[in-house]
Amino acid sequence: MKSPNRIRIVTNNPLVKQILSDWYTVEYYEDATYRDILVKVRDMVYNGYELFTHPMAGSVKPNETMYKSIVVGTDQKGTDIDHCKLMMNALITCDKFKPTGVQYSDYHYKDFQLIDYTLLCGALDFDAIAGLSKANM
Amino acid sequence: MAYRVVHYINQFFANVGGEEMAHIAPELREGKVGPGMAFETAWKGEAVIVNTIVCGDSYFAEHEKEAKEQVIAWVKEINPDMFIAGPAFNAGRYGYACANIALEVKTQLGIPVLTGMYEENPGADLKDKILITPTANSAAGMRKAAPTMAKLALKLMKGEALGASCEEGYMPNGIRVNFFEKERGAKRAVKMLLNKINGKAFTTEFPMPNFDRVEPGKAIPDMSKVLLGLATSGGIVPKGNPDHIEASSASHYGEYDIEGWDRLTPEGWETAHGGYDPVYANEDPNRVLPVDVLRQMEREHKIGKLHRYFYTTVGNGTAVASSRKFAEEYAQKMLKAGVQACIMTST
Amino acid sequence: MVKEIERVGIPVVHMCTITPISLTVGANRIIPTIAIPYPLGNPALPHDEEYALRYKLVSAAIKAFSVDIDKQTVFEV
Amino acid sequence: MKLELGFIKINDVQFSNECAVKDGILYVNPEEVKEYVYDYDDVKQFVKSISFDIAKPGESVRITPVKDVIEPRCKVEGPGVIFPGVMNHKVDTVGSGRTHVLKGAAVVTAGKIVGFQEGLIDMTGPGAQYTPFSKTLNIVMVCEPVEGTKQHDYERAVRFAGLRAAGFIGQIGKNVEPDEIKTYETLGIKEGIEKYPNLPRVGYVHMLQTQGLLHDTYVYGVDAKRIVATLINPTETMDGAILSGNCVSACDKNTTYHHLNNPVVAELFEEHGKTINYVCNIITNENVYLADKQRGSDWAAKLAKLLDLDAVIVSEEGFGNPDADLIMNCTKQEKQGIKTVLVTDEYAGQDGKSQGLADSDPLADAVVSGGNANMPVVLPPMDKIIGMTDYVDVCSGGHAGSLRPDGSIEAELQIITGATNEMGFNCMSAR
Repeated sequence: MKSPNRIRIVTNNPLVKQILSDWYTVEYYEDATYRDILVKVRDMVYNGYELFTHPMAGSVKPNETMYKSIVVGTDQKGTDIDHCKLMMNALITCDKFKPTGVQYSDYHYKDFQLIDYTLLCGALDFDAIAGLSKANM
Repeated sequence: MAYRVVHYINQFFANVGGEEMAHIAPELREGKVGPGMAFETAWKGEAVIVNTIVCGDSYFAEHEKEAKEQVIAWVKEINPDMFIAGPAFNAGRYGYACANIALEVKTQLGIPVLTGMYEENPGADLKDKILITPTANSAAGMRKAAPTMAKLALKLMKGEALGASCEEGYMPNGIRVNFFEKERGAKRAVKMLLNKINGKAFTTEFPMPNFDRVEPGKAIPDMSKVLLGLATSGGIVPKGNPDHIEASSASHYGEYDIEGWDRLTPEGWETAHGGYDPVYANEDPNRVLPVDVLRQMEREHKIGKLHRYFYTTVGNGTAVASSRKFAEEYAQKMLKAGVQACIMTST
Repeated sequence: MVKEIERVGIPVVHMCTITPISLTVGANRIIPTIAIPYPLGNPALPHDEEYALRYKLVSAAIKAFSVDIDKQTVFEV
Repeated sequence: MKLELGFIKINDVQFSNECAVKDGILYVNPEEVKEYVYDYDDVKQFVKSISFDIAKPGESVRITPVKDVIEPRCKVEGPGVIFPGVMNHKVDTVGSGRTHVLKGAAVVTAGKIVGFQEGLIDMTGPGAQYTPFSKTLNIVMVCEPVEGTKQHDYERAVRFAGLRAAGFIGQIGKNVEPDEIKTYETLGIKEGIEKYPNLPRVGYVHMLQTQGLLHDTYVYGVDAKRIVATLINPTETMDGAILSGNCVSACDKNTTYHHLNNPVVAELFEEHGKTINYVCNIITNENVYLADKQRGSDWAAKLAKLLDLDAVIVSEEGFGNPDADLIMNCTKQEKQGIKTVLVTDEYAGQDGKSQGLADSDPLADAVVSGGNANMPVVLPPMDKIIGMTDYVDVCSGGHAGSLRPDGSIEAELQIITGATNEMGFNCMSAR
């Protein structure tokens, strides 16, 4: 597990909030869309917060999943141009996918949450399965 | 019935003469002239050239507006299935004329168009807007260009979907089209690598985006006569945000009149931006859009005049493609209004 | 957005706080400004000093128009 | 390291009471396979039922949702087992001796793991031309989970079930005389320089998708998220050293079949000793953590330099953030004078007008494209469905109404297994 010091998770994924809040600082935005999270993090990165995870984790496309979790720093260290570019490109990529118009069911949401959660755990070296069993999922 | 084509060529290919005849105004002839023959041969009766328009290259360059109007009038009257210009090979002014007249016909009349020229011909700058077949750099390339162009033209006339640029013979136009190569990707990769190792020519299948840069605008030695435009991505809008510009992911931009405003007052203006703390901008909107000091500079003749309208967008989360489109639109407005320089502020 | 304006032949001076972004979006003449929420001001200053600061920044922008450049340039203020 | 591959050409597959290869026909007893597959706790515990079916090229059959495709192989001589580190925990180094391949046959695992599903194989019609698995004789295993099984347990169970089935079926070829034997050998550093003093030293930087559930790859059983870039003999990959644990975004995920038949490895071997000296593969991962990306590409560059490589081919897996790894792997190699060719695919939008990669650099001047994954396709109805089409709308590339009432499908190419493979398995490209 990566150290929780000086990092926070920006997310709209309730599963991440539920499980990882015990270990990490979780900034949870319930009503934010996938894109909203990208924009929030982009603005943080513009403002000099360090970016720790790639904004486009996973291959579930931005027009499918609604969940996004990104790890950023807690201190303003100065703007990193490469991270700015990453965030800009992530938004460009996000915008090129057309809405699918699919009405998702509860279990879809749950599974999209799960995938986003395991991608984040992969990044944080956090034992995803242990986290799930602890949360009795 | 055969498809009907109008063909545009210059004085040289019409056998009127060389540079000394480049001044001739457009003339309309019946049937095919010169290189049109090669197209008709390839079409085997499926399409015919009903008219040929001959225009001097100098005439087009010097009287572009008149030349376009005349050609459009004729083509509109004839109402063909297809408009072909050239090919122009490496002739710069001819290439420019072919590309621009083809684009005009396409946009004004909605008729399919095609031209051909050497890749380094300045006319090829329009390859993203009209289809251009790459040709050799001299007229000797006609033998090879004619069948490619004829086949492509026939496809366009029949309304068939186009394959990839390398299959159909048009310059890559920014639209990626799938197709099947003869060899699998890994083999192509190894071949490309061998060429790269051995210093031989190779062509990437995916050109990296050209890091689209615009040449810096020319310096303006004397700003005291200049009409200065003002734009911002900081979301400054009239109080109450009458056009409802969204705090993020804006779907439109604002154009606001500052005539008579000596400074932007907090009573009259505010920010619609949702990406930063709006308190400071709302307290004093000049912190984002410096109308107050620019008015003083007007009075001091440090600038000529501040343009009556400013343009505003919200940088926060607006799709890149939209913000580009917004800027393209208001850049045209500024240009029409005679704006000579522009300050853009961002938060 | 800067590029779209410059492309039609109107020179642009981009006044912005995060100059790396300005460079990335292709601005050619760049004036660094104060802070994201108040690029052309500083609420900590008395009003007349803040105005003077803004005047200085905008003067630098006006001057930047008169400088011939052949590549992206961040001007010192 | 030297490996002989003995290819046993399979022209037909039939279910039978016995397991055998006769006259190019592979006879499989599904009950025996099932018994073997179930004789493993991880499978037994989580898989309620397995049904077998056969799909042959040209048949009006659609298989979906596809998880993995595996070629049946078995070790005949030399250390180790096929798929080391997975089944019986044997981790002996593979890639030498002799391995038999049932060429033309494949095991396809299908079934639902999460609520959105990926991967479709059409055996005929317009969709067939995009997937290599319309040309293989497919033994399809459709798995059903035990009620209440967690997604990650079930993913592992299906992964193991497929590997066990392919391993078992591979054994059928153990004592069969191959139709063709090919030998693959790479040399040690000194040996290679002495033998091919004038040939450029070429390596293969093989990027592995390593991010999370349905996005993982295993090397000798190790979750490749947790490796630093390392070296692997190309022949090891032919014995199943690298396994797929991912299926999201079916068009550009490397199935285990792709890893076993890595086209870059095959094409580099074609030139080995003639125009190049194929030195070895460097495997590196595609992690989400930015520092991991930096470390992975730094190490891949360091290893390439250590091996004195002149050039490398870099292949990618997946969409979005791996583009960052791809570009880092390119620029870091190029900056130390190692020439690169990249293999990738594009997401250029349905109209083909968007920027296809999420990252770019002018140094990436030699790129092979597997095509635009966003291209819309219409797949006519098939007479038979193996698996279920209930998930088509929620697949990558699907949309509301993708599955039409008549059973036809309108979707993006993304939905088809292996369509835009980023190892260069296919002929498709884009311009």
